[in-house]
Amino acid sequence: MTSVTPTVQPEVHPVGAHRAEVDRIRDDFPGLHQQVAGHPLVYLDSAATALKPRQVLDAERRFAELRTAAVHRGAHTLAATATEEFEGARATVAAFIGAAPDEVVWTSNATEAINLVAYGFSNASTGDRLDGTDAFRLGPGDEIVVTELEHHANLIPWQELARRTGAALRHLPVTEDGELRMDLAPDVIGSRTRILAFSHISNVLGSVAPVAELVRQARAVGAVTVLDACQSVPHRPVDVHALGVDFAVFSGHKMLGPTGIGVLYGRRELLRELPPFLTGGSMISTVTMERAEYLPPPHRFEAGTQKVSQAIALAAAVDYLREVGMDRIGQWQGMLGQRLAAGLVGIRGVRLLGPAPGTERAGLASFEVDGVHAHDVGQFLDDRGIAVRVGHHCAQPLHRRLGLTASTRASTYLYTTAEEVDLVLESVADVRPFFLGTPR
Amino acid sequence: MTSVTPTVQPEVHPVGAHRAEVDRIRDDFPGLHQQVAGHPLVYLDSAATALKPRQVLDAERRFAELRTAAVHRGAHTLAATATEEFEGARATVAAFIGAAPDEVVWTSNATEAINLVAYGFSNASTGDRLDGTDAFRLGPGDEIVVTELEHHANLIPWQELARRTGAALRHLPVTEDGELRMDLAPDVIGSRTRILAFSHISNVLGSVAPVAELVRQARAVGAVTVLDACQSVPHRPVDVHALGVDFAVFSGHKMLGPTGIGVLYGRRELLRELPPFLTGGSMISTVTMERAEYLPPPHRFEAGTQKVSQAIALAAAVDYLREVGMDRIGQWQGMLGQRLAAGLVGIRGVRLLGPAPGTERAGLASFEVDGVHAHDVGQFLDDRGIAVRVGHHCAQPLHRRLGLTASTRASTYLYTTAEEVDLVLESVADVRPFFLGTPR
Amino acid sequence: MTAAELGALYQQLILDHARERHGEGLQPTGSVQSRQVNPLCGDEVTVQLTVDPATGNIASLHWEGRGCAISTASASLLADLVHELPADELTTRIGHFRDVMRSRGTLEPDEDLLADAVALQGVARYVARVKCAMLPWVACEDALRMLAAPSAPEPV
Amino acid sequence: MTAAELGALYQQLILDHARERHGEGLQPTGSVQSRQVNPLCGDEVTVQLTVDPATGNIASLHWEGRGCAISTASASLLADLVHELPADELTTRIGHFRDVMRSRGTLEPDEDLLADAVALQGVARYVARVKCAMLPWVACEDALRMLAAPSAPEPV
Ligand SMILES: Cc1ncc(COP(=O)(O)O)c(C=O)c1O
Ligand SMILES: Cc1ncc(COP(=O)(O)O)c(C=O)c1O
Ligand code: FES
Ligand code: FES
Repeated sequence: MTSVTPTVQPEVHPVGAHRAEVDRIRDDFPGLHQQVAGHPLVYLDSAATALKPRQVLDAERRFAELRTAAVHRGAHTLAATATEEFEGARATVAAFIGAAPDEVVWTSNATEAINLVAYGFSNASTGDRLDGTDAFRLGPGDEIVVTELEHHANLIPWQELARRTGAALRHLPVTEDGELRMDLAPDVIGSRTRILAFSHISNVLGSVAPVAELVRQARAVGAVTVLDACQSVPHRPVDVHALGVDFAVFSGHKMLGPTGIGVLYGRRELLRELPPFLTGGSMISTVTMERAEYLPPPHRFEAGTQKVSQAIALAAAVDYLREVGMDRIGQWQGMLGQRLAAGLVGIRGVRLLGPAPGTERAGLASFEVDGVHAHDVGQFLDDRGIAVRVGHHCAQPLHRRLGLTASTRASTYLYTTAEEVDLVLESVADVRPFFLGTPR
Repeated sequence: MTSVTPTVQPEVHPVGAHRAEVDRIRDDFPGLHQQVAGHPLVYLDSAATALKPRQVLDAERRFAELRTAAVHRGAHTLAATATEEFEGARATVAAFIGAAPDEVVWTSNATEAINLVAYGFSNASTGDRLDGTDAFRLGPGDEIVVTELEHHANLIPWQELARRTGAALRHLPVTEDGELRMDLAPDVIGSRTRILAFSHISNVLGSVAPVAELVRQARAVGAVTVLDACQSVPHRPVDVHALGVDFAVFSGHKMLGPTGIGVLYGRRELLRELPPFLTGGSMISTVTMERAEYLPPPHRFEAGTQKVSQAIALAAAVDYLREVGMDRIGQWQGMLGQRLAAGLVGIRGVRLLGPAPGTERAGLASFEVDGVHAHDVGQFLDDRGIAVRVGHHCAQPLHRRLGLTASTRASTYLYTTAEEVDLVLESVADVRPFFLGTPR
Repeated sequence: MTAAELGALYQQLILDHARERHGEGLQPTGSVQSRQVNPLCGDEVTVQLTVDPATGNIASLHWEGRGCAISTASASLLADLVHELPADELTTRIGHFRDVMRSRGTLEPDEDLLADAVALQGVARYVARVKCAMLPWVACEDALRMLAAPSAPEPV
Repeated sequence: MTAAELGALYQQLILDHARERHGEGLQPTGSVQSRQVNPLCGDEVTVQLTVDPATGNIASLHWEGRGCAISTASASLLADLVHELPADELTTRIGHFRDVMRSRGTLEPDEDLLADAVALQGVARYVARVKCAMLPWVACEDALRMLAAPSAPEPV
């Protein structure tokens, strides 16, 4: 595989030293030890959703078996225990991102968390709600700013908020290579900007946003910042207070946790002012037929029976990640990302998207194979047991900007080995020969 | 225990015949076989949340272990299999309630399902959305009608919808005994009524609404009906098409399924017209920076990574319930409800809420113990291993109407035995002697 | 919780105070009052303090409310405790009571400070009921704060 | 899927048609055309039919689009199939192709009806790719419907 030898050498990144630890980690993931198409599974789709370790599955099951009880609603022993464990899970997840427990709201995924903030703004802006919500009142003349590389989850809720309130949606463009046009930021972010929503790490490019600089510019104009941390919180240490963002969102299923749970972080002062989104039981203090009074955060935002066993399982996932160490996970994945990028640029007819090898990137890489549709690339790799993601990865505008409708993405996690990365590189090198009959 | 002997006799309801089957069922529920306060757990809080059988926990775990993959997003084998199982789960749940698969939308609980409908209405009524949504456009002069016995989940979202759109919220009152004032229905439901939202079965009283009559009146004035089926779908056969309602909601965790999943049923013609609620990935066809085009139902309403393993587990719960048979479950619980009601009215100083013994009621009963606060009643029962629910059960207006701030509720499920019912009756009879020193 | 423990929670003294309530009923002449709601159950209590004009000490505590045996007994026991205490001293004692309640049963109450209210110590092991016992004490603390200078109540 | 199966999906004939596409490029003179989008991937194809004025049969099929090897090969194979077929006959054959595609591999295609397009039979076992193969056929079916009387397209 001469054409795909990674330019990043084992000497520089000590593969061997980590290997024993990664093997130990892999033992914890039953999903890794299955066969696909007669091959051992090579799971390179962790940016879509991560595999789950035994420890998380055990915690979830133990809770679901024995602790079944509505939290915050029962006086009996089971309910009291469930409530304590549920709030304990909140504290665990809050500590993981450097937040206070009452700054953490459970949602069903990151998408819902962004919608919660967007609807909070529109609920402050429509109808007769009046008290304490000036910070969130939007109308014509106001502007919401996103970037051109956003996941649909961090774009469409803002389009809809703009539609509902009459505010305008603007965006910070990217170059045709996918780089944020930070030079244009001062033009786009201005005195009319009320919200600046952006991804910490692009799920397509693996590039990292200049959070400090964007937060600085948003603060300078008094805009609220919303960080899509879906691809950062699972993969590297993130401290929301240190970053200085107002809101941040991420999903449990991308960080070893179960589906059905996500997190909204909100800075305490802002969360206190944000009107409720979903309404119903357990988020109220007093209810008459005419009106309801709402609890303080976080409970104001958690209507109805909560994702209890999912919250417990997510806390177990966080415990697992902390035990391994987010610093190490971040380093390890940075190395895998470099290995991917370096390998891909060495393959004939392959276009690497996002940062060039050697430039900071997360543990993932997307690419185009000239003359072969991404779905065919994915099918070809699947035949070798390699699971990658193909399509627009919920980022159609970015793909359009890159001149593509679809790409192929390989993404890693703490259980990914360098050998697996090499295997996908090797296989990608075989794609054009197979479909186009070109030489390797 | 002379004072609490149920007036419903074993001859009438063949306790013995069912007992062997219930024992077999109980073996499937690990949660039943635990000790609380040194006593075997007597779980009489199933109306809040149900215990889960092995079969459901196994299905969820198997899926989470091996099938981890984002559905509707991946081309690889794991993703294709996950997608098939996920849509299979939808078909299973749809068939369970007599609906078509594309009439079933996953939500995180029943509360969110009601919010989805309410926000659908307001999204059709605010901003510049114009196409095809006349059916959902609300404004001043329009009326939303609920009943006075609703759970907060079926009240506050409508209050907020009224606030956002300028529509008025009205309600069908109940008598001081909690009976729906059907005599007033023709006054309350009229030509201005656009939405009629009501519970199938009251979670406090166990009474059953005259669905056919309410649907008839709503249809006569062209109002959309929303059925809160949280306490019916888990406990008796429900066919949404036969009932003729436009929307219906229920929660997985009350029917042997996991937390974190709920269901919205919507009549196909209406669901097609309803604007989206949560927006983001997987619910769109085409996205530009300016606007998005949305998929048809049900996917239009399922933004972001879905509650996949929860949907699989809920389908397993439905399989379990079907295997036992919803008819039998309904009969069995009706009998337990009667036994509870009859027993409670026989206890000195206890006021039974809702239908008198002999009148139709679900398998639950709420009551007041004269002179003893509900939380003290609950604590007393907990000391004997009996888990009941105390408080307003998310129905403050109903409690206010009944002259109470709180009550105690015992609720049963397919795993509840007549002996457990007798045990709670026995213990309730001891409450006033303990707290007030009164004779039994 | 075994039956023995139920007795530890609902000591006879608590059951007695829940039935025979001391200080129940507000006075037309009180100095300050504070109403507090228990968010867990919606129950509430209004506590009224009367200052002895001669000594500046707390002359009496009256209350009115709705709640469980724990919260009513707690109000009644508190009413017995306050008589002729200086405001500062009462504040200190409330602080001690809070510490005991939050200790999950690890902190022994000081009978010199709490008198009969030590009977409430069993509550500390029932996290869900701690707010019941605290409710009147929080209202009292808030009223004391008003005596010093009117300000916002602290959360229960 | 083993390597052997990958070959069953991407038969050499399919790879050839994906590269050397028959009928690609729309004509200025076509009789009717229909554009269809694959909702799973966003790819699309526009199919154009030309009617032979003498016989009333389908003279030719041209297409233009964007898609994977399966969908482009499928369009190319379909272009080879239509020549001088009566519209009814073509509709029947499309129906048979759909049945094969939906059969999950249980229905053998009839080579008399589908000619070289039988090479697509391997797709039937890949549920996620069935829409790829169907896409041009659905567009063709829709165009045929327009020939009869203009109406709304059926979903893929
Ligand atoms: C009648 C009724 N409606 C709505 C709900 C709300 O359900 P959930 O909390 O699962 O959203 C419940 C249960 O709590 C209920 O009993
Ligand atoms: C950057 C980014 N934002 C948002 C999301 C949406 O997350 P979810 O689908 O869990 O809501 C994802 C993942 O799909 C993502 O990668
Ligand atoms: S239960 Fe309300 S104060 Fe104790
Ligand atoms: S992947 Fe788009 S048509 Fe095949």
